[in-house]
Amino acid sequence: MSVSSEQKVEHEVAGPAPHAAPAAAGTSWWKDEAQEPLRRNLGLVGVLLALFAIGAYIRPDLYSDADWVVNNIMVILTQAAAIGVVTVGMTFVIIGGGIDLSVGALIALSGVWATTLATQSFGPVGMIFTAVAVGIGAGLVNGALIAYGRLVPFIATLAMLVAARGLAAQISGKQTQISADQFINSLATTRIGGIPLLVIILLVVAGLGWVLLNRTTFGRRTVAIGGNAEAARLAGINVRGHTMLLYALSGLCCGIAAIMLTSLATSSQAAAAELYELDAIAAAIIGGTLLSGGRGTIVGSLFGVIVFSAITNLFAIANLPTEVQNMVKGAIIVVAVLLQQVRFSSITQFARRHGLTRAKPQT
Amino acid sequence: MSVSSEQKVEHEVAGPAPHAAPAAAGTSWWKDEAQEPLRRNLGLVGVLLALFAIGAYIRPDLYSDADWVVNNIMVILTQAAAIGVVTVGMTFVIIGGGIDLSVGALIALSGVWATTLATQSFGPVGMIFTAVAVGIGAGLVNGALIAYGRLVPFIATLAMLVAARGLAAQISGKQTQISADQFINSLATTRIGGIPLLVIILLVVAGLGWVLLNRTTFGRRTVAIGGNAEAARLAGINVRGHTMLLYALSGLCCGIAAIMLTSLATSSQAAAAELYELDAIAAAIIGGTLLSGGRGTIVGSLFGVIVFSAITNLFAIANLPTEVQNMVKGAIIVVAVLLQQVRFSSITQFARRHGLTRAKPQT
Amino acid sequence: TSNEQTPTPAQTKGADDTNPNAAAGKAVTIGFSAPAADHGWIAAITNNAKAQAGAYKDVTFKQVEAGKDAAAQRAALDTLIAEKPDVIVLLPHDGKELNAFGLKAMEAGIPVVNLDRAFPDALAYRLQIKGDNYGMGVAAGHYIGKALKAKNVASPIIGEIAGMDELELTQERSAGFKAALATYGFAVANRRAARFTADSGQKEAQNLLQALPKIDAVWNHDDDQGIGVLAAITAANRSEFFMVGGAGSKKAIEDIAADKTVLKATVTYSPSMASSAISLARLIAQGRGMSDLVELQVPKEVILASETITKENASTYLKLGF
Amino acid sequence: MSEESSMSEQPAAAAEAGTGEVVLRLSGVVKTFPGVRALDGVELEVRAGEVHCLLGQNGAGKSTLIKVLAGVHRPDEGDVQWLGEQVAFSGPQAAMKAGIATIYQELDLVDYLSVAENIYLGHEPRSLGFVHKGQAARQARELLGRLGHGEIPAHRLVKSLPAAGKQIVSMARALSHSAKLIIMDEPSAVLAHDEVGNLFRIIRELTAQGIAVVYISHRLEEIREIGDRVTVLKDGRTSAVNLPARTTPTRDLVSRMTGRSIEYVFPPRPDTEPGEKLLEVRGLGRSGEFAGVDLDVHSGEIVGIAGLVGSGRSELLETVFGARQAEAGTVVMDGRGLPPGNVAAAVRAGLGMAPEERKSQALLLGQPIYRNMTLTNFSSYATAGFTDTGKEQAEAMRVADQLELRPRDVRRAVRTLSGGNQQKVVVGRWLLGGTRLLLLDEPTRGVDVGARAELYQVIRDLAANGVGVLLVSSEVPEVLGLSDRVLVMREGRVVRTAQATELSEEDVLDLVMAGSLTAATTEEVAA
Ligand SMILES: Nc1ncnc2c1ncn2[C@@H]1O[C@H](COP(=O)(O)OP(=O)(O)OP(=O)(O)O)[C@@H](O)[C@H]1O
Ligand SMILES: Nc1ncnc2c1ncn2[C@@H]1O[C@H](COP(=O)(O)OP(=O)(O)OP(=O)(O)O)[C@@H](O)[C@H]1O
Ligand SMILES: [Mg+2]
Ligand SMILES: [Mg+2]
Repeated sequence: MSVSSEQKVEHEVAGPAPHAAPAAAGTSWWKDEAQEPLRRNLGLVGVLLALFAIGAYIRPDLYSDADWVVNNIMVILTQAAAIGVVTVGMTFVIIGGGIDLSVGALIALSGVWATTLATQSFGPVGMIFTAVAVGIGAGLVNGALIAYGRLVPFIATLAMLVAARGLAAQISGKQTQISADQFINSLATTRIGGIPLLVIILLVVAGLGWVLLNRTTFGRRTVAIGGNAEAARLAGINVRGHTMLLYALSGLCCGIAAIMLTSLATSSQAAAAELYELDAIAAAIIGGTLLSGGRGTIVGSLFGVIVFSAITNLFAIANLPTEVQNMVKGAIIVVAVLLQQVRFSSITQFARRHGLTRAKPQT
Repeated sequence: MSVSSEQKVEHEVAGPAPHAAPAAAGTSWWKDEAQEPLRRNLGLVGVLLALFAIGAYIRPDLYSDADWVVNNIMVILTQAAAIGVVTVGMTFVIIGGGIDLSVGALIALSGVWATTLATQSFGPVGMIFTAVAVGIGAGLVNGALIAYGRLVPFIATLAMLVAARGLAAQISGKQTQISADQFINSLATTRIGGIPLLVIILLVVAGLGWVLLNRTTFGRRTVAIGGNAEAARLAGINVRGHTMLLYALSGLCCGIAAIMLTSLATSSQAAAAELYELDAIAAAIIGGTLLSGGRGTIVGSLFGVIVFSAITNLFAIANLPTEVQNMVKGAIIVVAVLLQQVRFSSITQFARRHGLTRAKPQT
Repeated sequence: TSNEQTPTPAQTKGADDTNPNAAAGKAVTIGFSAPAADHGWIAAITNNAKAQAGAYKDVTFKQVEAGKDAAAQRAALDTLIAEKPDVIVLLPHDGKELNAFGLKAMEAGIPVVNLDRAFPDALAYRLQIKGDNYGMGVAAGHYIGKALKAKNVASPIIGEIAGMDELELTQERSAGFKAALATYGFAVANRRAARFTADSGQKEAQNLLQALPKIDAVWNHDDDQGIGVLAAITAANRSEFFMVGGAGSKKAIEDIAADKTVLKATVTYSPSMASSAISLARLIAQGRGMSDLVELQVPKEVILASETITKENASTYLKLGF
Repeated sequence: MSEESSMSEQPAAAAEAGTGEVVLRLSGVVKTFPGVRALDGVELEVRAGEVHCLLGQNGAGKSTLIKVLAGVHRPDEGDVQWLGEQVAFSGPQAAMKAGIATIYQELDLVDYLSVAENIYLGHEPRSLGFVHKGQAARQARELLGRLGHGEIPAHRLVKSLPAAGKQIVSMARALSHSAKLIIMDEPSAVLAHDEVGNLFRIIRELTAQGIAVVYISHRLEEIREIGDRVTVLKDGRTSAVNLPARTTPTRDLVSRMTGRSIEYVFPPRPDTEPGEKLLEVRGLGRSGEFAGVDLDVHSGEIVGIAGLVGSGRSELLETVFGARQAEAGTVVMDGRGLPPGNVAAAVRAGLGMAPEERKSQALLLGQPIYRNMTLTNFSSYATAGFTDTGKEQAEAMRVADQLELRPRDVRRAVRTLSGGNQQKVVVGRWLLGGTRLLLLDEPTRGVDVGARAELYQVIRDLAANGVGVLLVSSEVPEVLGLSDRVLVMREGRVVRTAQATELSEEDVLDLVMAGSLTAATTEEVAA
């Protein structure tokens, strides 16, 4: 956007060596942007701590019970699990310069397809395979429409959203389909070393996502395509093929999330995962992913998801009426983002401008 | 997006006079560029005609009745009225490089605020004033968060969406508030010269929007800021102030739409105008507005809205079940966008490539 | 469906001395959860529950908001369990999706009263009290069928404006409607699904009227969205048909009594069931039965009959309108 | 040698270094864009181990030609022979595989990838899809070291580099392919003097290894220094091939490029004294960028700022203009102080700035030329808020004529213009409004010889009409030749202020590079 924080950052991050000589100085040639993600994540950690503090203030009885606190953290993470997996895929798509509005619908479609009686008869492997295959397939359709059909991602995935919800309703006959599979249902209740399996799945997916983004050519090329598609093309990268893969990846994440949600709800329905697309996009952006592409981190997205999950949890604990919840949630989102913008340099700048440290920078 | 239609256009739009000398050739090029919106709109008109034809094929009994057809067109336009007004505002915001996810929520908030018993006691003027003032006020908050708080528009308006729905629920006590005002309620039933008043309002708003965008300095600034905010800033344009105004404008449109919806439904509620944001954005994009800003037309947005409205209408006439509706709708969106990309030049190119007209261009 | 927020007194039952069940018992805590209300009926459910609990001195009422979907409600309920209520009254987003919660709470020894949206698993609840969605469709179908037969309409054109199509209750209502009409040899000519909101009702009704230039009867599932439906009908100047509503809002009952619109009847699906659920939950927690019944405990299932409100009986039902 | 026919079919026999065998031969290459025939039968012959220069006016088709070579565009007609075989590259990857590497005119880097990642984008050292980060960094460091910039850390984000640093990364990327032909499209445009020397050192190294280089530049003196043979393009056609780079008279080159003869000279300075003081800057500073800058600009005066890349000149200009917030000091225009960090106020006060990076800072690429030109003052043609595009176009047309913009049609999208013509649009913008003080940051970057002369004349005419000009340029002769007074900056400080006539190029370079600090600085500024 016009007045996005992006542009500003450039002007305000102060360089480490103010007056170093250019010749010797390579050092004064650049300004340090590497800490930017770190700063954002610290901001989000601050938000999480603040939420915790508020909870402890409202309900000292609960928060003084260590078991309860640990369990509550697990509840927060469990609730972040499915949307977190989707957000990992979404982060890739957005970094690659696109957007995927269809994730909620794809979860519903994958979930419904995986819980038809016919599919269930193939057992858990069949169900998981179906969910993942449906997700990838629909993702590939998205990718093909965008890369080869030249549709704007917003429109292509919006069309997919509508169509996939329709198809899911058609398949399920608009009924909630119960999962009779004990293995699938037990995923949500299993804990390994005290940590819910779903949380472990989230961490594994996020870990793989991190490796994929930061350590492989696929990830680095994703950044290149989102940051400068023309440069990527000139560097010989197959931009279209890569774009297909990005949406397929997002679809894969939806398939995984569908299984997780099915397990949690021991059922699936066409209306499931409503508005997950907005939540996932918001989590990614709050985590520092640039909506216009070319920049983003998996860790940030993860924090974004957890912040949203913690907010919901706090609301339940504070037992706010929904309407108040919504008003407060809007405010928290704004504050969370503003908090990330506070940085050391601006504090020092403020101090300097008000003469508090004037003597120093002139040295 | 990386593989958006944008970049392609550059390479593929063929000028009518391929061999004109570079000096003389400018003309054909810009003409072609200028025809781009026209071509898109023609594509949308094609879609409308196709929808009409399908309707006539399915229900010849209805479509053979001229009165019914005229009335049906009025119904389609009436249903496009409120969302159309919102889309005009949205088009400005998007052209200016932003996005407004809060429009549906602002309609609900404005509508609910305007129909409290207290407001209704001030009569229609009080109600209209309230709706518009609430819309503008909330829009200004959006604008301030984005322009001065440096929030990404997606996040700022998402926060507003959540908060405004909450506030609307709070105000209405989650009840459907009935409008007892005869004047307001009669807006929806009034026709002037056979044309529903709401449609006239839409046309007036769109007309004003067109003038504002194409003929005034405000419109020019909007296009400049969306095209390159930094360049606009360095050219001395007050980017922040203008951004505020853009969101206020969108809020104003929401206020107007709120009155229109209240009049149609003779009531208001916090859940009203569900997902209008997606519809408005989709309509604008289908109408040729660039999601990244800097380009767009009011006429295109209007066509976009009407296409969506006509689709819904056709579904009712064909009596499709909801799930089939959704699947078909997804497909129609894709086809509509693909249709816009078909252009004369590519047909001729195709012909040329296959030797059908090879002789000619060599002259 | 009005600008007032308090439930009508008739939707709660005060501690009236003549009723032995009303006598104070041991103090109990009732946990309550219903989906976020964005619509009159759900709002009335919550308000009624609250008001009914307030009528008992021996009841502590703990409400948790259930947020926007089943997942959010599950989260809210988890925190509720931590508070160890004596009984939980719960209107789930989706009965099947929250079945697992019901089992968990019952296993933890907390009786669960399912309000309106059934758990598939009988072990997941102690008491199920609900309206009859299928029966509601049946009632509407019979009213329309009888009325049309009485008018001797041979092959009537019947429209249906459903609620949110992705909800199972909508499917049940439509199924009942279809089945009842079939007994008269009638069928639905066009069915539109709205979103339980007035503006969506208006839009779908407008399209329905467009698709059916001549109609004999319409069933609209929900009186709240019916406000918009009626607005569309009035705006189109259509009056050749009659309409049946659903749920039984005050506005609808008033309109029926006034008989100035096409709305001639509505089939109830009363939010008063929330009040009853609280009363019965109290008895369950206190280990008491219903004084009018022989059994020493509250039964396992109560299904409200869907009643048909017409001009004739509107005055008696007006006090139950929400 | 081949000074006879400009359209000579027969390629000249070996020029000075033309001893290597022919690696690349183009004949009759045609490339049309909608409405424009960018290449209209181009001939080119490049030999191993030579530096083959491409000359031509802005829009002559140089960049288009090299994009054809790089596999970005497919030629509509004509033959491309590479290493003796006829080729048709299916894409950039194919050209790279064949051994052709390219440094494009517009920087083609990815901001949020590191230096090493940018260098190896598309051909990362990898196994099983995993990037060998360490190896990439090591190789990148080697390449950068070879380029004389080992101090650029390979792990930095490219976003944090200034333009010159990015150019070096682009060069490293081209070197990272073991190419037989390296194409450089105006590589020196964003480089300062010493950097260009460095670049030439690299080029000589390359050619010594038998690698052929195609070199594009608008600076004839560079062609003289590094080039072996020259091919001249004019309006998409080859107007001369294989001229000897060192010996062909300038007049000859220019006339083959432009069809007329232009002397590459600066307009004479007028005898009149500058008028009243317009701009007064005192003690201006921003931490880490520059500090304690005092300067004055009078009406009718051209003040030039010389300095190395990174000496803080752009930042100074942007701060004066209010595009950056001053942390210390004042900017006074016409005796009235300008609020810091407020561009709109500066523009109202009569300031205008042509920024350094045209694409990101100045242009609305998708919009017509005239709208880009009137961006600062379209409201002055408006009545009651209603724009008058007719008048805007007429005015823009006038300026387009003045600047020899090509094509002249001001309704074309700026995106379709060649790089140099885009630059003219940026400068042209400020010729329209009532600008009284013009800040120019590298105004002739990428502008061809002919237009450069025009531009100098335009700037001088502006001054003659009472406009004050503050000019930043990395080309020392330009600063000295065009300005009345010169400020030399080093490490964010003004180290010398003097009349242009008092300084020689060597003086300036000396000041800029070494540390011969003149004590007289501050007094002279005050004068
Ligand atoms: N993608 C394009 N679409 C349309 N026209 C183009 C495109 N690219 C280049 N042109 C046109 O082709 C002609 C040649 O442009 P080119 O960029 O090759 O010039 P150049 O010689 O590199 O100029 P400069 O020195 O200014 O960089 C110009 O008239 C330009 O407007
Ligand atoms: N993109 C950038 N990121 C970080 N720091 C920068 C950047 N550009 C410039 N700087 C810093 O600002 C100071 C001035 O640099 P700049 O290159 O703008 O000066 P200049 O004299 O205008 O040189 P140029 O010839 O490149 O315009 C330097 O100390 C440099 O460290
Ligand atoms: Mg060029
Ligand atoms: Mg500079």
